[in-house]
Amino acid sequence: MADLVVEELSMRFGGITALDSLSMTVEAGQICGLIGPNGAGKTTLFNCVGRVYQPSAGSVRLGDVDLLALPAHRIAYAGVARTFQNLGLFPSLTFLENVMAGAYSSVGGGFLKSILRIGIAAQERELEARAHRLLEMLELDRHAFSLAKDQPFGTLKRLEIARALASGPRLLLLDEPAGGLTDSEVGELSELIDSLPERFGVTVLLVEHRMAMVMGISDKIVAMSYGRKLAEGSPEEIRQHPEVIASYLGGAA
Amino acid sequence: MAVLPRDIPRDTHLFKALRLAPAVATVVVVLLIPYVLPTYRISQISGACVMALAVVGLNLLTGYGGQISLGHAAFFGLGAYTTGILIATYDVGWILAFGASVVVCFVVGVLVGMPALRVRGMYLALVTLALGVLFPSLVRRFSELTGGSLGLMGIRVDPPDIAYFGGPTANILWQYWMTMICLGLGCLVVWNLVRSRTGRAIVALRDNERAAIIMGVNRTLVRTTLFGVSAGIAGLAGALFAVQTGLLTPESFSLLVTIYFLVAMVLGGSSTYWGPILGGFAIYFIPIWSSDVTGGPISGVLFGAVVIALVFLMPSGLVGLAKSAAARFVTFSPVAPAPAEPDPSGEVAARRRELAADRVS
Amino acid sequence: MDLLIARVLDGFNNGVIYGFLGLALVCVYRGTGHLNLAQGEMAMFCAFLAYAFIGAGLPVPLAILLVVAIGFVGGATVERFLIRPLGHDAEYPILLVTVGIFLALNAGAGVIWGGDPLVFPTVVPSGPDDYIAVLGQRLHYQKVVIAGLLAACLAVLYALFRYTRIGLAMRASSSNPDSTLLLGVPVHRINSLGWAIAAGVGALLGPLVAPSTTLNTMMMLHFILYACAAATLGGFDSPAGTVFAGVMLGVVENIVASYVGAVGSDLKQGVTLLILLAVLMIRPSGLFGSQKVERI
Amino acid sequence: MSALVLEDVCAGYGAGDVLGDVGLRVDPGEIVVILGANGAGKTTLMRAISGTIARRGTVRLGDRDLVRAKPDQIVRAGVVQVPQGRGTIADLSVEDNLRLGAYIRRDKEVAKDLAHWYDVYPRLAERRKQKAGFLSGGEQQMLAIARTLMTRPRVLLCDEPSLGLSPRLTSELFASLASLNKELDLSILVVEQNAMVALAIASRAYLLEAGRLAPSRDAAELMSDDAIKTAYLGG
Amino acid sequence: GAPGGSGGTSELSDAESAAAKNLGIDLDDCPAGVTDEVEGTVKVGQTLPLSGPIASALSPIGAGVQVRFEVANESGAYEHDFELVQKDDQFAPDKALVASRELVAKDQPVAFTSQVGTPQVLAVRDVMEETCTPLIPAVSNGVSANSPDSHPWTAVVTLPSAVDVRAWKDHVVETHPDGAKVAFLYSNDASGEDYRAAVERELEGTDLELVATESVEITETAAPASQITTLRSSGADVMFLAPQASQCTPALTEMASQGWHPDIYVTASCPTLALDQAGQAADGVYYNRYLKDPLRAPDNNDPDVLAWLDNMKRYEPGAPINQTSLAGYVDAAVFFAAVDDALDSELGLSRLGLIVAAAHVDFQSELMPDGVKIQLDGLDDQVAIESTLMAKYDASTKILDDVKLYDYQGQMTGVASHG
Ligand SMILES: Nc1ncnc2c1ncn2[C@@H]1O[C@H](COP(=O)(O)OP(=O)(O)OP(=O)(O)O)[C@@H](O)[C@H]1O
Ligand SMILES: Nc1ncnc2c1ncn2[C@@H]1O[C@H](COP(=O)(O)OP(=O)(O)OP(=O)(O)O)[C@@H](O)[C@H]1O
Ligand SMILES: [Mg+2]
Ligand SMILES: [Mg+2]
Repeated sequence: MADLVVEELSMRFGGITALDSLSMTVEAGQICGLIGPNGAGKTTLFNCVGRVYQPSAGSVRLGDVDLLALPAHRIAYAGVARTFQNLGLFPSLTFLENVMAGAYSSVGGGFLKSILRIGIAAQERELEARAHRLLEMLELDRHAFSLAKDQPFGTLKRLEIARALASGPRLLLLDEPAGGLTDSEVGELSELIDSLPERFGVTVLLVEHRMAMVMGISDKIVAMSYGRKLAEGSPEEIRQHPEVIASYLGGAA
Repeated sequence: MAVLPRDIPRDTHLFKALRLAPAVATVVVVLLIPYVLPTYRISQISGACVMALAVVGLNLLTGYGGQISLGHAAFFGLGAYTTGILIATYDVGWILAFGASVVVCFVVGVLVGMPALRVRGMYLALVTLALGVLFPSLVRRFSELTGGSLGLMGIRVDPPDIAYFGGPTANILWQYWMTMICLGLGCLVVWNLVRSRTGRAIVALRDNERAAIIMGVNRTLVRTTLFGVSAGIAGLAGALFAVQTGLLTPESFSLLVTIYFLVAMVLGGSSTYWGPILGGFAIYFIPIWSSDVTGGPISGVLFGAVVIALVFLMPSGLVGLAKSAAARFVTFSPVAPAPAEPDPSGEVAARRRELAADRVS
Repeated sequence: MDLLIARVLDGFNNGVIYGFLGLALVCVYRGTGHLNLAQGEMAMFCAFLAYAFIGAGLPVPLAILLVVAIGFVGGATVERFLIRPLGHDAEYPILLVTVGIFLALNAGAGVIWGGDPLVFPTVVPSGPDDYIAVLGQRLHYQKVVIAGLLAACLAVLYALFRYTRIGLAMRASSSNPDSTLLLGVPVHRINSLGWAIAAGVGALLGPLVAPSTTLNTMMMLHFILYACAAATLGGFDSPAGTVFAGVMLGVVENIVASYVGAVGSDLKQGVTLLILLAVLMIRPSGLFGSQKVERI
Repeated sequence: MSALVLEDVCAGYGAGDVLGDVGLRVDPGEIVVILGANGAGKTTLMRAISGTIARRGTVRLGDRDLVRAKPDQIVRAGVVQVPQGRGTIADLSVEDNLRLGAYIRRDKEVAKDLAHWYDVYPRLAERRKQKAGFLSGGEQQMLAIARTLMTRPRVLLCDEPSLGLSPRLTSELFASLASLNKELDLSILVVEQNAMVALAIASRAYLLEAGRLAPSRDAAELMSDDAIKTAYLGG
Repeated sequence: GAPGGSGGTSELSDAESAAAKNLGIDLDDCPAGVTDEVEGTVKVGQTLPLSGPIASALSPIGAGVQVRFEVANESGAYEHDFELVQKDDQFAPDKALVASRELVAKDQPVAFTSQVGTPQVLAVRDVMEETCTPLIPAVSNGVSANSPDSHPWTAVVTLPSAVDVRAWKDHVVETHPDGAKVAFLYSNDASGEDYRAAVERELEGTDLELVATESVEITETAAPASQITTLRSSGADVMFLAPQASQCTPALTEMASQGWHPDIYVTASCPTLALDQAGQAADGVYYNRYLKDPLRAPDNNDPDVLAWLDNMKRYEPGAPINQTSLAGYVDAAVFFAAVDDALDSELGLSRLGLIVAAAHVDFQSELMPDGVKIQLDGLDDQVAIESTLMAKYDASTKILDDVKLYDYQGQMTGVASHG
């Protein structure tokens, strides 16, 4: 069953066409790798799905929810969570609080409830415990009370993953999660991401330039170039695809 | 011999006790003040607390929310005039009048918060500044209601008829308690808010608006409500001011007052719990102290110099200073989380879906 | 008709001052992204200094030149010792320091020169008959001089920002000081320069307006508000935009206040507020300002 | 041409040192790699050299002691860093970013260099009028590298230059670093997670662990060291 | 241990009860000791702006008051020592209130003196009532602060705006027998409001027509060009000017530079210095004097002014010599007039004695022009200064030439007071 369905999605910025009638689907519980040369439009796709940008045309559906019909702050409630290519953390919150903030959409309580503190304590305790577990899972527990700044890039990227998972998402968009990690650390992270669909029941859309990771864990890969879909298929097929090799992999693969 | 700094794990009773200590100490001091201090000190403390309360409100918006407001004197004034008019002209009871101040300021705050959705940083500061500058002129313009330049007089709240408020200092004591209750309430509102889901949303919006929205934060709602709550608290402070002074003139709500609020917030330590209170006291007592010391216009120079010096000595405010001093004696280490239970995330996802069903569709 | 022209002219004269001081704010903002609330008081203090020099026998233009130089050095000094040590990101502390400078200069001038307003001489003859007749109205020489100097300052600053590498470096260091430093740009010196120019512009303005406001410690309080408004409207980093906005504010508020009975002089500032609000709602970063780039 | 030498350098961010007694040498015309785990202090080391954090010890370029020099003086001395995570100047156009790279230069060849870098990264040429902040991650990385090279450094410090670049561009980048190194005798100190590509063009490498730098080893030898392979090269 | 209710009622003499009753004071509401004669040092409190933007302009008042106290102490005329305790009020009512409370609690002053500023007077006068401490004098030219009926412990002494304006009107009526068009510029604050009310009241029923009214915001520092343009275009031939002190010169010069020369009447709140500064633009303006002017002839050769100057130099060498410091001196002199009268009365130098004396003060300061006097008579005559000397400014000589003494003795109660 297709979980994420992107159809004919186009996005233009002035004269630049970042997405050009892109269509793709991701099955529930799959890990889909998204690759393509720099500026191909991968992050733009994330931004359209995440409602940061209003696409010029096309549709994006998650299950039977039309994501483009929702305002940006409703996306999380529909089950979308993401990480950012160049970090989108809350630097004056601690690691723990960042993860708890990530769970914003999974609990209730507005101004009044917060001010009066009705039924908050238990909820907060539970949230905190959950956040601790996520930090532990990403080996960030010793940073729980540090501020989410002044830390190495790789550490912060992992924190983003923990934060994204905190809302219990249905679709997880990971934008270059392996930035700042050594090859062996990439291996560990790959294993972790690989386990996510099973442990959390999420569908993962993964943008990454580290081929070891993408090829290793993707159930399928979509290759893009200039906002269009270049190829789609299993890692093996993509690795052999001549256009992908020419425009993206170069001699490296 | 204990080695400094001493480490205290976060799950111990000692840690919890230390966390509570300032609050407990404050309660004790508040209770003791009427018995140990001369009356004029009590009324000074009430005055400083009014300042502190307004700064608590400003800190919520500017410290935690990151939206700089140079117009808080206007909310302060609006609250003061609402209470003043209700009490002096319409003879309304103080609780009702205070409530009205909060509500009026909340509503106006929400309205003023609307531009804040589009306009940011320096630009927002200037919009609010304009409001602050305009407020005294508006008071003068609506002089039938407000008494205009000549002032609004006769704002009096008599203490309840109980033995405690029997002596000649009844009024001052009564004002003291009124102030303490309001300040306590104001702090409680802010503290509860900040420690909650909404509080994290407020700070998240400040730190990274885009990311916060993606986490599900409704920017419009949070920003405008935040403006409203902050204005409401400033309005409550204004209401107290009206009762304490007994007289309102538009000059009392000039731009200088906003600047004092801002100075107090930063001096105390912005986006901290205790900062606004310490800062409010500092900004109230420094001019008194500096004019006592120098007894002349030079005290203004001294005041300016003290402000600059304090910024340099305590870049993160009084609270920051206290924290780093304390860090030389104790540190708090994280504790291992409770042993991992079966992964609840499936459950979380299910609940989120419930919420989504409520809210999305 | 005559009255209308007179009112436009009144507004214009004020607007020139708003734009002038706004220009100084822009110089600081452009390189550092900070708002110098003490800008007006620095100008006021320089005017007092000029007064002292004139009292000591210096000719007026020379005294003004001297305080411009002093302002220039003073601005750089303030940046060096009171702003720079706080670090670049210390937005609130820096705002506070400018407040401190504001308070200290305001009170300090009062202590040194007393509270009575003083008479400040004009650079050009300024008797009731020293004016150019413009459309039947009197445009006094001093006002012409102020407007002329404003135009000159604007031209110089525009050229500096637009065509020199210093201008580029200024924009870069307000956008991302760390990266700019890594390219060998002495960011601190660039910031100092911004402060210095700003204070110099202010020091020029102070002695020019002092004859009409009389020289007193409060003389700039009112203008700084309008200068902020002008800079905001103009987009905060645009010198020409700021001057344009300043003049426009001056004229529009005066016309509205004079012809709309419900507004009157007491709510004149309200007009400014409304214009500010209206413009910002449509263009959140002013008429000529560029939106901060944010991408994720 | 002279060598960049670090001796007993300690550096950190106020509370305690992150780097302890680091000694390092980059000879003229040499490419040296630094390997280390996430959080080992690689970025800190780069910052210590470029002077953007407090440091102690000896930092020398030839005979010139740079330890007390300001960051902009260090750039003028020829040691220039590409910051990690882009660090483009978002509000300036692509072209202005590049021009700013030539801020310290007085020569007449700026336009020529500009054309050269547009040639190397055509993507940037297409976007030259665009605000740099709107570029994609990889495009910003290209811009950061090109901009830094616009300063015409003598010693180039690269902090994970391949971050966010496509595999093809990554290999091209290293190829071009190698040729710059050859043609201009440019010394390069590079921190790189993509260790294989980096080691392939380097002569020596240092391992950084928890702020301590081990003595350097031959690049080729490292590539075949099994322990190293498992730790840094992903087995 | 604050003092309880009076309880000393039994000891009240008839004279005391009667005097209090005349002023509407209920001694039963007062703390004990209100009728006790003071022994030893007499502490007197004052709050005034020592910091804030107004401080440098108004703090000379404090110096003047201080000097008058020194003079009294040196004179040897009193058995008592008089001690002045000053406290900053930042020119804000709330601060004045708290400062006066602090003074009351710490120093227990017998009286307060020379409180400037209408809002500040309004704020502190309740403290005076609560503690039965006389405030002699309160300096406020507005109507609202002068209400001895409800606030008997506060004695207001200054030239009320109502008197200022009435003299203007009378003079215009005399010089324009066929009527005139009047334009009016005032500051948008308490003082300006008082002037506005007075102008509207005084012009009613005369041949004078108020053709245009404009206000200046007190924060405004630019010359009020647009206001003057409007006023000028009204075709008025008389101009009443009552802006805040800092706008006096700019308003005058602006009128001149627009080439508009009506008959100009300038508020007594403008310092005469402003006229000098306006120079030619102030030539021929009318100005009401109720104090001598240390800055110009002939007063600057007046022996009394010279004596005052000596005292200033002796006791407060750094203090500015101007109308403000002179006013402070005269304010304090009013206090000492009350002291003298109290000592002579059967009530003696007690709080009650002081306020009773102040409420019936009849005093002519040597620093006031001849014919201007300070007179109060309990609730019957509530306005202290009801006479003023109109003068005309000559820019070439910088002299204020006397025009006429206007004396409204006994006519202003209810007009310039709230009674
Ligand atoms: N807000 C914007 N304004 C203008 N152009 C934009 C904007 N966002 C993206 N672009 C352009 O759209 C193109 C696609 O960018 P995008 O960030 O999606 O690329 P990407 O595939 O994520 O590349 P990378 O791998 O380098 O991150 C780029 O050329 C970029 O310059
Ligand atoms: N700005 C800072 N302030 C304080 N501490 C910092 C700061 N930046 C880094 N650190 C600390 O310095 C240590 C080393 O960090 P550094 O960024 O140098 O690591 P790195 O090796 O570059 O990691 P990565 O490969 O992830 O970029 C970390 O433990 C971090 O906590
Ligand atoms: Mg991308
Ligand atoms: Mg790093």
